[in-house]
Amino acid sequence: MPVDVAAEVIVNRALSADYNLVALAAPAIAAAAAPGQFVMLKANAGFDPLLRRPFSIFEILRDGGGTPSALTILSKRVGPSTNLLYDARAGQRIACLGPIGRPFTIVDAPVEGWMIAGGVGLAPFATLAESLRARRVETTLFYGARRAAELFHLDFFRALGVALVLTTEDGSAGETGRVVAPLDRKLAARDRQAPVMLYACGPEAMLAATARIAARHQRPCQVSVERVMGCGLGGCYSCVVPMRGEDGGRHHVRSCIAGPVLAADQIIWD
Amino acid sequence: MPVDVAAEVIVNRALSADYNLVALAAPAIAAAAAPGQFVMLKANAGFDPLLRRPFSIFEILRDGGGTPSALTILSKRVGPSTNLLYDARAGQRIACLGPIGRPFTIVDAPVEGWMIAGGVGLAPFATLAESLRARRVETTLFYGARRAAELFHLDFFRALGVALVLTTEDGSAGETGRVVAPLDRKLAARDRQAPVMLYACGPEAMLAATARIAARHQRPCQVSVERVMGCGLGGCYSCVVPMRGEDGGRHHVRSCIAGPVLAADQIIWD
Amino acid sequence: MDLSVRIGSLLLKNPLIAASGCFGYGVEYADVVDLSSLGAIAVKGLFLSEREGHAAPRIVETPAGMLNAIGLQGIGVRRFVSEKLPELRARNATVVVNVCGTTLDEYVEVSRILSDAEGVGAIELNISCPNIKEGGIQFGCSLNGTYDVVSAVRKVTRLPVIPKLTPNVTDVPSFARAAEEGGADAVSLVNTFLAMVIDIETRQPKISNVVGGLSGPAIRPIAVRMVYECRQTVRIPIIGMGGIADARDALEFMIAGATAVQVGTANFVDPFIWTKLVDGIRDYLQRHRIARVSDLVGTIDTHASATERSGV
Amino acid sequence: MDLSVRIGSLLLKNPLIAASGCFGYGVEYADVVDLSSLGAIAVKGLFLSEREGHAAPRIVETPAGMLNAIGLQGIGVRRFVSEKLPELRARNATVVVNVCGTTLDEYVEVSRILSDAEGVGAIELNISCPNIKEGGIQFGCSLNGTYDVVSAVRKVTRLPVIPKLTPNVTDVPSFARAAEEGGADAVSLVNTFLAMVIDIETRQPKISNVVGGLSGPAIRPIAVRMVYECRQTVRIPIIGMGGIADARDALEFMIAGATAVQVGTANFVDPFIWTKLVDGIRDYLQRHRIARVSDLVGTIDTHASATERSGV
Ligand SMILES: Cc1cc2nc3c(=O)[nH]c(=O)nc-3n(C[C@H](O)[C@H](O)[C@H](O)COP(=O)(O)OP(=O)(O)OC[C@H]3O[C@@H](n4cnc5c(N)ncnc54)[C@H](O)[C@@H]3O)c2cc1C
Ligand SMILES: Cc1cc2nc3c(=O)[nH]c(=O)nc-3n(C[C@H](O)[C@H](O)[C@H](O)COP(=O)(O)OP(=O)(O)OC[C@H]3O[C@@H](n4cnc5c(N)ncnc54)[C@H](O)[C@@H]3O)c2cc1C
Ligand SMILES: Cc1cc2nc3c(=O)[nH]c(=O)nc-3n(C[C@H](O)[C@H](O)[C@H](O)COP(=O)(O)O)c2cc1C
Ligand SMILES: Cc1cc2nc3c(=O)[nH]c(=O)nc-3n(C[C@H](O)[C@H](O)[C@H](O)COP(=O)(O)O)c2cc1C
Ligand code: FES
Ligand code: FES
Repeated sequence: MPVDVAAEVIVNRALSADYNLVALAAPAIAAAAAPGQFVMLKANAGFDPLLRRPFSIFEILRDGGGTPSALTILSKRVGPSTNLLYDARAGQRIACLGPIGRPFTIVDAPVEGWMIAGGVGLAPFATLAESLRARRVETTLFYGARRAAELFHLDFFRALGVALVLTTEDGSAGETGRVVAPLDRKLAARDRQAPVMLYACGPEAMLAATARIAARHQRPCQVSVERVMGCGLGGCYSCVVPMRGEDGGRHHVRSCIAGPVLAADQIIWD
Repeated sequence: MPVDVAAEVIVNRALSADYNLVALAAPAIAAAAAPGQFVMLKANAGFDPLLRRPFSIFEILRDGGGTPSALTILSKRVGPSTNLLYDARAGQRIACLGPIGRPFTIVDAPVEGWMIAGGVGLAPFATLAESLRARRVETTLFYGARRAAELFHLDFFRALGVALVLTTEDGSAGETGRVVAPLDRKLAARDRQAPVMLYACGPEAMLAATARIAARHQRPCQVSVERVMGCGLGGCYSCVVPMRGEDGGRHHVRSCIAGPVLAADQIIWD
Repeated sequence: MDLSVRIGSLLLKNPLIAASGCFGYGVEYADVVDLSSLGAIAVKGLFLSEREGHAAPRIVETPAGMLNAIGLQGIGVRRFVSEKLPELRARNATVVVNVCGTTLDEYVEVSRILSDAEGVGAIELNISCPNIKEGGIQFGCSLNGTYDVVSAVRKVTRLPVIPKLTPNVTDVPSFARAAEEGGADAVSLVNTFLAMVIDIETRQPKISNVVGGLSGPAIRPIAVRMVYECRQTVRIPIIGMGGIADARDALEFMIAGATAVQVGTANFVDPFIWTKLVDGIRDYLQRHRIARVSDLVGTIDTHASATERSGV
Repeated sequence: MDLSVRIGSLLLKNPLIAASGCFGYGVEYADVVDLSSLGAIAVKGLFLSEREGHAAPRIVETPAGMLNAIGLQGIGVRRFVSEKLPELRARNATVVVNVCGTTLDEYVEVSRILSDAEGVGAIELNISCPNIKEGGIQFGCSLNGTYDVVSAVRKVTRLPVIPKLTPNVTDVPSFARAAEEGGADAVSLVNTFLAMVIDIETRQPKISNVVGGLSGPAIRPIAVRMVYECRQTVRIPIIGMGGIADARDALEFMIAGATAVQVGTANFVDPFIWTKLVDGIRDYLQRHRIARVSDLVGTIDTHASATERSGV
């Protein structure tokens, strides 16, 4: 049951020329959120831009007593709304509707959790990693970015005990190239009997590649998809993903309510 | 020759719940401006709101050496653009196009200058008073507002040696009622031979009443009119005022380029 | 204060209707909105059978608006009746069903099925969707087509029949008249404006269907004009829409001549808009000492303007 | 890099034209813009004689747009020729004159006078102004009317004849075709959309003429669609406009099929827009390694979309 909060910006930190991390005082949403869920934000009054935009809940911040008090958003500038988020000032209010969407299904040990993140696709994995590690699940983060300076929050994951496999396109950190390459290798090297759940978030091409790799190695895979979303609540049918139904037919599924987390092997990647 | 400056807000001071005074770093415009001229401002990027808005140049600020460095705007909140001006922060940039328009014609002593201001219609009179006083013209400001708290900058005018005749609608300062009442009385009491130039700015009804009074007392009167202005440069024909032409006919005159200061007796007040 | 309005035999507790295609089947919003608090809910357009609609991307934002080409994805009228209507009924929602067809017979058949179902308040005939090639708009862009669909559906149902008109024609009032003559109880207007956005980097259209329908505040002044014109032309009630984003906008449509209004795009921006709209309308009526919201309908005063005009 | 484009016999140094009614007679802008740097200037609509137009208020802002009902105030063609044209000529401006009429004869007569004058580059026939009762739109809303005006003016002038089409019709391409058949050298589109805004407090229209024409970014997606449709229909050049606010928008119109573009409302917001537009177009052509801006015209790629569609 999503709520709409005129959330105060507690702090906004630029992480690079494109990325920023903004903390929003939205305790009700923070308390209810599960890993993989998202919020619909609008950082301006008026019509320019008009619609809200979807953002994964990156972290849940807690007060001294451990009660959720705020959430953070990891945002990458690509257009008007993310520009507004980048420039947001402390004290400003941002309309924040959430939590929304179907979260990740969390596994239990001895299943391992392997997270595959491309760029800003890191966003849903901070809370997922916390949940997995709270259950003592062995967790690995495959994380690819353009360059070393765009690999964020590594210490956070290290502190949780998450194994890191890093790649950059320019080779400035980790392996050079795409993040799916080491994923493929590690899956190939892994004992067939040792269970792994794959979680992926990132550009569509990366998700499709991950889905192919998962299928090849016969591993279950949950992907968090990104579609342009008009409403986030199932009202507009803008956010559909073509999926194979039980009847074998092609169906357009609303990723805001049936997702954003979907089973990779049911998506029709064309 | 107007220029467009992305003027930095130097300071923005709220004068009341509705009025604010914002200083803009626009030296080129400040240096060129004459009393009665205005600027077209846009305090936001993007389309909401879309168009610029006209504002009188209130004051010219000068640096230590006396060189014009900035101008101020006296703004009253009535809608989206004036709201943005009210909330403007120091450092922010506001698009400022100017100076624009036909200024007041300044008189010389022994002609007296009587300025009649209604509410935010005070705006063009700070610079006019300076110009008149610089020529040692005896100057009076008839200034009406809703209440005492909305009579601004009185000390400024007093320091210049401007005589003040104040009215408020609620009687909280000066005479109770409209500003045209004392104007009418003082004109009636004045020697026909002693020349006076009237300058008026304020709500349309006040301007029309002033024009009637001026005509009755056979005094010349310059009024600064307010029309919705699309462009400020004569391009759109939105800002017209019906005036009597030399042929006696009714003509629609663009108040942005033929005005905003117009001869009261040529305007058709209907 | 009386907020109720009447559309044919249907009494709405207030003039606010969720616009078709912008509120799913209503049930999606049951968590955030008390569905019975709305005047009515116009559910997503339904054909006889299921449709998957167009590929994504289906929407793109435009200045103060959005373009959509969903392609009328839907579960078909029968599944709607069996899977969605019971919950809507249980939640006391007043339901307007947006009926689509590729042929006249399909409109009639879908309407017939709905007439036999329990819990349908009215039929809105979508003869104006700009996003599908076959059917729909071909009726909505022809006066005879409009008349034919309306009168055919009229014959098979006692429910109020409300054709939804397209704005993509020269003379909307003539279509309102054709609808009235065909026996419509009301007309809805406007559907979206056919429009397109091109990505200049790829030189491809930004939505997969190439063209789509423009909605949102951008179109409001055009929609208000069309409601106003139709109000001068027909006697049946008009349900006005197009860019309503707050109570003032809703009131503007009513003053122009709309008996009720629909809100689509703004519901995406603020799904909690409904109570704000009701409160805003209440507040206005109170300030203006108007007892019934229906007293406001069509009360636009063009007299002062005309006088000024003649003065020139 | 070649920015020039050709409209009939008229060569423009770049595809950017100041839209009629949004740039006065050009001379008003001589202080802020080098008039010769524009592709052309379309001056405010001219009748045979002077007109005072409507009373104020004449404009009102709307979401991402504005409504205007100026009523074609103007000094008449003869005063234009004697008082304005010499300065425009002296400043090396390429001048397109927007010609109005209440009768066919008036269009012909105004065009004849302009053909005899020195310094007119083309005639844009305003058969689409939504803001005057008599004339204009009555031609622009009838295929025969469009054909008749164009062919009559065609007979009296060697100047390029460019009828300006209204968007307030069902099928703009058919009007483009009527214009082409009448002998037009190009068509301009779009003029403004008929629209209205009501002040809910007074219940009066916000502009004195009750209805007015909507322009600005709000209408851009509709205008782009119309240009695209007309490009599929006629062979003569199209001059596209409607809400262009930056170089990207201008390029979008060209990719949709416009050979040149006009900018109106955005010039109000930023009278210095012209160099920014030229620079933006140059930059784009460079990035995309396109040598001539005219190579971009109508290069929209709908293929990918169609493929996706057929996949559904
Ligand atoms: C469930 C979900 C979670 C997301 N989480 C994050 C996040 O944590 N951090 C983050 O930076 N971004 C996230 N995104 C993407 C984010 O929503 C878009 O970057 C944002 O909408 C862009 O808005 P804009 O106004 O800045 O740019 P726009 O001009 O709206 O868009 C710029 C470009 O991004 C594309 N785009 C717009 N909306 C989306 C969208 N919803 N999905 C994919 N592409 C889009 C457009 O087609 C365009 O090409 C998420 C998207 C979804 C669907
Ligand atoms: C030459 C000139 C000088 C001005 N100087 C000042 C000044 O120094 N300080 C100040 O506060 N205001 C001044 N104004 C008025 C100011 O331009 C308007 O208050 C402003 O445009 C309102 O913009 P908005 O977006 O806040 O409200 P909007 O929503 O645009 O307008 C709110 C209301 O004000 C009316 N309005 C809008 N524009 C104008 C206009 N140009 N003239 C008159 N009424 C208008 C509208 O019709 C509406 O009723 C001046 C106007 C002119 C023409
Ligand atoms: C995403 C979307 C889907 C729509 N689907 C339908 C539909 O199925 N049937 C219909 O009659 N109108 C449909 N419409 C049109 C709306 O009902 C409404 O007429 C239009 O959006 C204008 O109102 P608005 O500006 O408040 O959105 C749709 C509009 C949008 C934005
Ligand atoms: C204030 C104003 C006056 C206009 N006057 C005319 C005119 O005289 N003749 C004409 O053909 N079009 C006129 N137009 C229409 C514009 O030329 C143009 O077609 C329209 O505004 C769309 O372009 P834009 O969105 O860039 O403004 C006028 C538009 C505006 C805003
Ligand atoms: S975003 Fe509206 S249905 Fe998914
Ligand atoms: S404001 Fe445009 S002509 Fe005066």
